[in-house]
Amino acid sequence: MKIRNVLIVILALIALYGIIISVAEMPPYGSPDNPVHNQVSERYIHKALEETGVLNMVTAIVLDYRAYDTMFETIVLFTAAIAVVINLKKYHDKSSSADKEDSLIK
Amino acid sequence: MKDYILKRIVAVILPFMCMYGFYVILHGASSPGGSFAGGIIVALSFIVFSTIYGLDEGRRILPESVLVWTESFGTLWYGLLGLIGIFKGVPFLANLLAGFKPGTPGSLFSGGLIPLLTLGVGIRVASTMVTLFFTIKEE
Amino acid sequence: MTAGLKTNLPVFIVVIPMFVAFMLPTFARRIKWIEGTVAAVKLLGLAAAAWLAHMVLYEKDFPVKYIMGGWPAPWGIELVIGNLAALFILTIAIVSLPVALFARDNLEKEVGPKQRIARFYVLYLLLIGALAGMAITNDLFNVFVLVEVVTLSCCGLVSSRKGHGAAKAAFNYLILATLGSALVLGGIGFIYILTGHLNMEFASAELGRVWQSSPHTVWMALSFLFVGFGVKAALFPLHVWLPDAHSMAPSPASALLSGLAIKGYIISFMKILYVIFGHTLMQEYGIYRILILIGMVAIIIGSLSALLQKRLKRRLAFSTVAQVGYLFLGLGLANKEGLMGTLLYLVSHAVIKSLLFLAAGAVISATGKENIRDLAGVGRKMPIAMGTFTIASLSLIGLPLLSGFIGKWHLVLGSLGAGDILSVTVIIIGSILCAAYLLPIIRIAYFEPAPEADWQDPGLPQKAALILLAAGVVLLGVLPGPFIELAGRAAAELLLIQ
Amino acid sequence: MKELLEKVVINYPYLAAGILFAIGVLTVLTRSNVFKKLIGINIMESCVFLLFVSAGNIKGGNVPILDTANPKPVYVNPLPSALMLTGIVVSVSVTAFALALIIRLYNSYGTTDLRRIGEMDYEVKKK
Repeated sequence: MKIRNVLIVILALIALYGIIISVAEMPPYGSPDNPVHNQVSERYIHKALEETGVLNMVTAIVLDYRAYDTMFETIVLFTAAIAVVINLKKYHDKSSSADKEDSLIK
Repeated sequence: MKDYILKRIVAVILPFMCMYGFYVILHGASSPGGSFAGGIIVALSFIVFSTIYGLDEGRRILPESVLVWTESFGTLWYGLLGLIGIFKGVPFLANLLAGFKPGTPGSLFSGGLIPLLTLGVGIRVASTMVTLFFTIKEE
Repeated sequence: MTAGLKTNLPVFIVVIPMFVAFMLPTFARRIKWIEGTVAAVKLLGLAAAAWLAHMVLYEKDFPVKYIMGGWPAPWGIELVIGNLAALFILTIAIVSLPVALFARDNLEKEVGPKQRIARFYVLYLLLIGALAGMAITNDLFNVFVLVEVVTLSCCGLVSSRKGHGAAKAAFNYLILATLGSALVLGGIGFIYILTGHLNMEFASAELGRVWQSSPHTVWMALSFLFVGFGVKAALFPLHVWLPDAHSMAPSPASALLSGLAIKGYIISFMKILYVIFGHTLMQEYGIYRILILIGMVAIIIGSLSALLQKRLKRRLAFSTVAQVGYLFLGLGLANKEGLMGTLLYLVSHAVIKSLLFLAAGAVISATGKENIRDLAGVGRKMPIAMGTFTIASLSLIGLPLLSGFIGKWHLVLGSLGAGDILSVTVIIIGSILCAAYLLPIIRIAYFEPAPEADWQDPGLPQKAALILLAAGVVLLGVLPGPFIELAGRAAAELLLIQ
Repeated sequence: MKELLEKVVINYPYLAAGILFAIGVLTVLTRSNVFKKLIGINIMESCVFLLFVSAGNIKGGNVPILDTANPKPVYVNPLPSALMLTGIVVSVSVTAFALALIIRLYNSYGTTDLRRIGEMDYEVKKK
């Protein structure tokens, strides 16, 4: 167990070294010339009102430009709800809850 | 819980909390917030209610069948609104392209499809959160 | 109307199973209706997938781009329906229909009362829809969201089994898979920060320009995505969750997880590697060698650990680890034959492994025995279950005229083309080891005296499911024409060969 | 070296995200308590959100809500914020599901320590 932990820590240190090196190479934080601020975000900022009719650009992206993603977001939530119900819900007969039958604690 | 003061305070606050949640949901188009945040606030009002008044009371206010229906149809609503685009001959989930009116910017029903989508997602998030809370609390 | 159906077919393939899934908990009161609906949806899906594949194969204007919501590429989400997508959607449809048939009688034993069975079907439909979505999407963030839908529904399917083992397996699976998705999202974040695009083609074009100024960040993004998808696809050192999860899940769910879910991740990873990073970058970073090396180690170690397992489903689960090694090996060969081999092996392994898991599930639920040693004489008492199991085993080993052979043959051709004799040897050793861990099961089942127990073949739907899948295995081996065509074109597309 | 450090200091949000991410991974991999694992997962996901959101920032930028009366000169990039809304929902769903599984584990094993659970399973298998 100890050796495994030491290995994991060494791996994490290597990963940290990689992270530092790559952080140094990233575009500078907060600069308006970053590749992130390209024609994509320009259109979201300047045309959102004209093309979708809402003032909040984040809403325009979430519910219009990338509405397909939001559909899957609600589906993720739905999946989680179904999975929780399948695990915990007790139905009318007592024995049917997921693992009352062979619980290891009596 | 027997706490009288808590129950009274909650009884006064809760309607406003719920209303505030719907306010946030509906004003997602023009102010910060939106469907998810507002849905969580609406859900929180019910969660607070059933924490103070007990789970059975909460179940009485929001029966399981209502939760299951809103949960399923909140998501289905989104998809059906998307299908409008297909019926109009434009791609899935098209908004202004499908002939919806943009409305006045900043007003409640601006942005064509967006308020409808927000309402669906908000109700759906609220019901899911309440379902999660009830199911986990029951255990 | 037909034209509308035709242009929107890719959306329908993703969305219709999900719509039905939303309606199941409210509308369906009786389990028979649910089963009927699910089977109908799957039949419809098979028809749609066949139509799509036919269109892709014989019509000129494919691959086609579907612009979601009317927002063109860098702003909105774009779906690409090409050869790769058609191939994978066809595979999903072929595998999922028999699984739905098989689940009919099986679930009551393994999952419990009817409300839970209804939820099981909901998760099943969500999984199918999300996998189809993963095959056709061309947007990085959409890949992440779909990966999450697949992960959560897979964990839900694993945890739906009764008993305490399932919860533990599902928890371990969930934690590791979420670690994987956080890594995937991190990798996507690095790519987004460097390029400012989420669309795969735009990101690729931009990445080709900027990578020289920040090589380490690109390397970081690549390794995040590699480890993330590696965890999810159970690549060798990261496969620790797989044996528990796949052997603890209900049998239909094991078939889906082993047959389809892992393949979905591999398809996504393949698209990210070849479409975004592209040949030059991958060669520059030496990814090919890493892929080949890990693939070979996975084949050997996975097969050896499968050899050591005493329980039937665990042995099959470890076999999946070995087969994932073949798929990654083919990804690393970087020539047309190798990629074709990966794609064909992916299809045939999906069919074979789901057949193996379903047959094993039928045997286990009839006999109540999980150890391989206790299966003496099953072959004579349950001819159909064990017969189909035999066909699948022979195909997985790679006998000619069965589907596994074609994939392995192309993999061997690809390794020869890449001048890599070592991987040819490993592929052959893998086949021998595969025979070593599968043939003893068949020997015990057929040639050892049967005890005086009353074991019956499963009911008609389950038999039909097994026979359908076995027919699929044989057909893929005898008449692989359209599949080879699709895989060949997809490989050429990924490698940008005109 | 000095140059590297200067660049790293300019990019401090990314560095914070990276370090916290490593801490999250360590928590997940080394702790055997299920809650600690879950917390580690949440830390990791939050770090990725931090990475994205700080990528969209512009110094002196405004909230991306259009003000028609007096338009602001610079708005921050709205895309990462929109993406992370989806990411947060995903993280919430994963947490909820994991909590449900923890309840189930606790009901059948009586403990929340994965090592102890493994030992119990081993004992059952031996019997």
